[in-house]
Amino acid sequence: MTRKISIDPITRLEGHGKIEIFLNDDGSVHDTFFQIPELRGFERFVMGRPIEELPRIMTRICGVCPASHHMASAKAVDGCFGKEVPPLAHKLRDMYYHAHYIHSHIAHFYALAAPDFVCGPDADPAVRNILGVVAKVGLEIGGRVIKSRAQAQTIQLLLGGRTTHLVWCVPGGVTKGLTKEELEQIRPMVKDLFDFTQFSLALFKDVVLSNPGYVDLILNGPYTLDVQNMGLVDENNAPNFYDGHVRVVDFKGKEICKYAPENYADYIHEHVEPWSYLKFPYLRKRGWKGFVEGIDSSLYCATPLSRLNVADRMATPRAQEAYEEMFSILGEKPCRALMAAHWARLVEMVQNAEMLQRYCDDPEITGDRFRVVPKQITGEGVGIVEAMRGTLTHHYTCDKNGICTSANLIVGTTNNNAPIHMVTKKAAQYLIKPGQEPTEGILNMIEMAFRAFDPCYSCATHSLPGRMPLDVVIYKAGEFYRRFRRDGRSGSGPEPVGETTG
Amino acid sequence: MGTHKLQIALYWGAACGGCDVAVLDTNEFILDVAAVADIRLWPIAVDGKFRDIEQLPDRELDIAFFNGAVRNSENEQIAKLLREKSKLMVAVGSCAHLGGIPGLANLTTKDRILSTVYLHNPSIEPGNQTLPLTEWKTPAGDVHIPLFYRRVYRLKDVVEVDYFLPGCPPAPDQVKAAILVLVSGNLPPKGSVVGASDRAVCDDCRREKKEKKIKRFYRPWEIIQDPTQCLMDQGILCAGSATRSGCGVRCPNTGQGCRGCYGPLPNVLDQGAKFLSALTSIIDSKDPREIEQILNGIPDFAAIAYRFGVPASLLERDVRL
Amino acid sequence: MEETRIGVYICNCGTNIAKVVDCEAVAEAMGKLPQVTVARVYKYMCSNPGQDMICQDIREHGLNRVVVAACSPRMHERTFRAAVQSAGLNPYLLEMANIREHCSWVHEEQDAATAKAMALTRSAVLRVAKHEPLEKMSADMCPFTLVIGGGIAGLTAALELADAGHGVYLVEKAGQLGGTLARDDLTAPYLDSARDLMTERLTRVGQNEKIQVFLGAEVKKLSGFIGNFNATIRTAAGNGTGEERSVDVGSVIVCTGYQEFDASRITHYGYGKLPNVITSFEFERMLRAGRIQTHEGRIPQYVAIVHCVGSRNREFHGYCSRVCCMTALKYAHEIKSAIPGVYVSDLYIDMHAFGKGHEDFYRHSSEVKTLFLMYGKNAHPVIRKAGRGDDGERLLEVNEQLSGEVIEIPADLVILMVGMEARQDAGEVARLVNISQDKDGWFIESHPKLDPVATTTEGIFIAGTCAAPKDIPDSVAQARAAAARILGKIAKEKIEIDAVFAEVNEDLCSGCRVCNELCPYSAIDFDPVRRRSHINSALCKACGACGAACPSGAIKARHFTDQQIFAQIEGVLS
Amino acid sequence: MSFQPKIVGFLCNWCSYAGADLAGTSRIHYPPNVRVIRVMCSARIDPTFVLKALQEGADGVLICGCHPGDCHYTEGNYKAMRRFPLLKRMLASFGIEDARVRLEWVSASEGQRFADIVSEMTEKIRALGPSTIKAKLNTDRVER
Repeated sequence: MTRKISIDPITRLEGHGKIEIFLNDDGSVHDTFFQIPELRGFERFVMGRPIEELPRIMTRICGVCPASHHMASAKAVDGCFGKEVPPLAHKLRDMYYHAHYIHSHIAHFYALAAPDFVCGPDADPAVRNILGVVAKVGLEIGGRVIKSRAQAQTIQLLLGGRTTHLVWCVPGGVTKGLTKEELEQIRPMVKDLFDFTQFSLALFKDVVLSNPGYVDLILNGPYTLDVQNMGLVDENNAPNFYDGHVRVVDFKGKEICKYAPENYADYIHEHVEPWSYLKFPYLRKRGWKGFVEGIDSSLYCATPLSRLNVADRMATPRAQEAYEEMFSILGEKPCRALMAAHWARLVEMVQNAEMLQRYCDDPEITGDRFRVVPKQITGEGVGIVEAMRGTLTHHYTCDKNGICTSANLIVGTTNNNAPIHMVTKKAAQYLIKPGQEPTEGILNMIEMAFRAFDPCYSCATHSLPGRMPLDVVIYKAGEFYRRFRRDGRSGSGPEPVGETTG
Repeated sequence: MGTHKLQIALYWGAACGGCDVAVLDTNEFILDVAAVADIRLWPIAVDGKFRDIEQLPDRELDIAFFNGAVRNSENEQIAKLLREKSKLMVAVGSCAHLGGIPGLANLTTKDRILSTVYLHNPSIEPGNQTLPLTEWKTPAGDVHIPLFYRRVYRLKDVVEVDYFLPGCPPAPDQVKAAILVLVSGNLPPKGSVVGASDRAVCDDCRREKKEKKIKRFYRPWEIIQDPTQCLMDQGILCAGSATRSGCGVRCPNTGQGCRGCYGPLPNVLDQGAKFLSALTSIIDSKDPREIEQILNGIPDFAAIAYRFGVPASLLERDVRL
Repeated sequence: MEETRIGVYICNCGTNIAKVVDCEAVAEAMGKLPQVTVARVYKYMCSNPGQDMICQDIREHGLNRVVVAACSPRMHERTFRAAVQSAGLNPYLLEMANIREHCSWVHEEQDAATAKAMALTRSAVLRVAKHEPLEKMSADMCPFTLVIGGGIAGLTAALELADAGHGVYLVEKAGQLGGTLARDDLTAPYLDSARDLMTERLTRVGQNEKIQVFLGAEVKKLSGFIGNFNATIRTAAGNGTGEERSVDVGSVIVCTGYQEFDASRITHYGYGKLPNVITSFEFERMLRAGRIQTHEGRIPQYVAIVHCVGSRNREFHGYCSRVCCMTALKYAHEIKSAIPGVYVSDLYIDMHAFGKGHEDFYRHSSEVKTLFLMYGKNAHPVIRKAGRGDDGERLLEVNEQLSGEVIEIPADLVILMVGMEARQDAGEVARLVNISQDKDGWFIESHPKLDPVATTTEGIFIAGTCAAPKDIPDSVAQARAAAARILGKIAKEKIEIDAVFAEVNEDLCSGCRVCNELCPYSAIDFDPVRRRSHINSALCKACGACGAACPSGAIKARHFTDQQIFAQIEGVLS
Repeated sequence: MSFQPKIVGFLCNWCSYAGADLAGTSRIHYPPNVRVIRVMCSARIDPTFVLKALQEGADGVLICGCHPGDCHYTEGNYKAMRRFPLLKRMLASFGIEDARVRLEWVSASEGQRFADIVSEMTEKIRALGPSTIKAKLNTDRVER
């Protein structure tokens, strides 16, 4: 009779997540399941809707990265209208998207990831959160974090009229342009934000890299996975978040494929397991081989780290410096240490800030050619952008009246579904030793495994100011034996609830 | 633990997280809230918390903020549990208030959703016949996932709700306003909508409105709108006149018609029916054939009239479903 | 908030309702409904004892709502409103359920009819519970009247009002007054001269300074409401341009008259082709000219008069034109007195002689040897050219109904008795003054029997042949009736405005302006500064269009509120 | 006994209600399935009323107004004419059969026509069977 440990809940962006750990009698891990218990069915209920409405509907897949879905959807819809979009519209959308990246990366790094490093993975849970971070680094910096995130949101507001769930993109461009006045408001914020990205890199070095324990945890902990990498790149194979080709590179650095959005279905397929609502994408040409690592594995990650892994260079100079420094310290490229994703985020943020700078200096940016009335409905389109937490694909078809006849989605998190399932098991096997009882700290380190992937899982686990509730129940020979609880309340550590008779 | 502090819980059902981001977007205000309240649960506390929450005495929590629709058995169980343990239950955001975007699923069926997502799409594993199951036996043991319901429900369809904070997502300023009202102690009548106006979006929209007569409806991509004139006057569908204000006129100010996320006005039973009545009344034609033709400019009206509230409409769902 | 106490009263209407609907069962079921204090059945609710019963209950049981399940509210709503009012209840706290016209008279099956009667009554009970007391308002009554049409009816109405000392604007399209009567010679049955009737009217109108006559004029626009209309009168000057004049009036009398049926629409009498086949109006002209002759100028020896040309006939007009029979007899008389020895034959379907003195006139005509021949509705006389040796120029072949024989009669002159029809421009007039027309184009009265000169639009009256074919005495009677109605209102000086109208709750109005264009009476105006819409209750006619359209639920249609109608829906379905 | 449809009739006061009264005074018999609610004008009929009736369990809804061009309020019936087609399209999206909701013009003089419309509509809906809306909404409350 096996014992069962539930880490329940964790959540993903679209909903909730859950980890089941089954132990053998000797206390070693028998098996684990990472489950997504939620489905909403956007792919179906957008059918029959006017295709131009989809960018305004699909944003509701995710309220943390609505812009990713809005942009991917808008580009798929552009496809349905023969891609008639003026260049200025693409510039404005890309500009917006960089601001969105910065807002999201700040939230993730400071509120969600930093506590593990700034405070320490097994620090008192009561202080292991953003408040703890602020306490450590000082109120002034804390204030600066909040201000910077607010600035990134304000830039989006000025450009697209909304932050969460924007309605800005239409077939033929965007509904409003950028006025000179708005640009002048944005300019100083962009400068602040660039400085902030430099500050964040410095902070990461001080706090993390100066601590051998962390470096060891990142490089040699249970957090490595031998699977392939996916990311969107421009013609120079530099990361591009809004547009480009999807490049897949194996963990030894060899390019497996590089495809245009239109051809995604020739390269990616999705496997279904009966125990989760979330599908498991894999490289089509290699076929579904199960949850296995290795150079031949058909599984891949799509994380900030993956994006830098598949890139040959960054698109901007200061980002390039940060990129080179990161890989030289990590010692390998591609890097397989999932934790490095946190660092990669900060490197990406530099490129985001530099790109914003470029657009501010672009004389055309305040022009009025941001919108045309499309002349034709061509009926099919695929839109791919890099969501903060993975390559995001929207694929639509519509009839001659522009009514949606089909929609297919592969969202960022889905790409990482299999790797998360695997790394969780790996971490559990590494951390839960026969005969040892798992501590709260151990459970947190298991969470850290998937926290590396996605701000959404992370926000589940380092919420503000409370924390993710956790419940670990251990059964011995089918009988209740011992239990660790941690609820959302600040200040409560693990507390044994004592023996009961099964 | 501050015993005088308000005990607050937040939870999300079938939602996108945007409501939580709206809370984050109140920036420093969050710290003020943390100062006066213990946040006992974060939105994503799910059945792992069951035993903990069950062990709380009833009405131990002062306010439960629930965002998201009720799409599956887990959403409903937690809603019921939080209701039991909380003095006040607040439906936050369009999904909890009206069913929201997920509610559009009430115009199709569970079977169609499952078949589109898992069986018939361009990227599904060839020949796949597997569908997710609520219970699955593995060599290691049984694993479970919640039951995906036939249709979507509003929060108030499964538990008693004290207050509604509308919006997709609620405007951060309105989140502030509502929280201040609720913690202030002098509460509005039970069942009230908080953090919204009693007048329609038009009241706050600064576009010039003329006497309305419409000869043609345009789809958003068919016309470059004049940012100074009422969108309806230009033949662009805008639900602003049938929708509570409070959002800050976000969409019309961006050049897009309102889609009604703040829900119906106080005296209105069915938002979509009222919107329909208003916009058809101003059609400028007495010829049935011409009227039909003008209406062709509004395909799929049901999903526009009830973009955020199919489950809140009088009919609630496709009757064939 | 006082407790709601409803009295429900089910009328047997003799056996009209009771024979199909089990009224006792309905009363019993209603008695069980919450808020219902008493539920009674009575033989005739509209009778005095019936009304007294209600009033007594109101006092004794302190009822504050009343439901009467009986006939159509269009019949007796006023009656019962007055009744409850007399007992001190606001008249709008009454609701009727129509279990006669909509139930007992149209259903046979007892159980089904009773079930339906219960549903209708229940819905009235649920509705009345949501009723609110409403107060009537009042406005000034402008003593001036606009009379449209200067025929016998218009002239008479104008004189009636002017003689009472009130100003009249008399608008005539034609260049002179008199209308169609001015074209007639003598009048039936007393054979006095139409000229004399006319001159009397015309001179008196001419002399009365209270009457302002507009000739060759038209009413272009009419706005406002009873007691407070404003009319724009356009007079065509010689060169056709013409000037407009705006006048304030309290009431309008429409006396636009009729037009004659166009005989050429009927081919088989050869009108328009055969020179000696003429219409009654053409013959009338001969009479006034004083010489009856054929096209060739000969004195006819054989004259045939054919009735019901275009009347009482599915193809053209189904109705009887009412005056033709007597006019035909009048012609027989005038022809006989003008041409000694002339043969007059009168071809009729039925001889309608129902008016005062008409039957005597008919008998007298037969005594002076007019040949009456009855033809069948669907077998009209056939006109043929006479052969050599026949008398007269034409032969009319008639399948004579009384003798059952086919009879041929000679004729040098054939007179077609053409009937009256609604004027071509009747539609325009109807829209102008906002009244309705029936299927034949005649203006519809507010009630055919009880309110024949009023229309469904308060302050607008109709008189004479614009409402239906009628003879001079009836037209004159209607004109005086309309004038009397108006004099009554003028005497009161104030007019009551119905308490049922729409109103805007400005706390909910967002100024979207959806309602602005919807009001046919321009009762809704928009305040651009406060950005709110407002309804002028005096102009509002309570159609409720704005209430249904208001997307904010800010407009309330009083006495037809959403809540009241939802209650009814629930009632009929529960 | 065979299925007796419940049909809610919304009739304008001046033409259609008078027409129904005329059917009564002329003793023209028709099925007892329509329960009439009187409004002053077909323009008062808010689509909400129709949805409400269906939600409350009506098997059909009949809307009657004056013939076009003959409205007591000159143009009220055109408002009904404009609302109706979009309402029908919307009802179709909710799976409601075409025959359940009807708009007809009945004048004060058309008692026979009113009776014929009621008879015909009653037959059509009887053939369709009962509306399942109310039942299903009730089921939704207990079965997910």
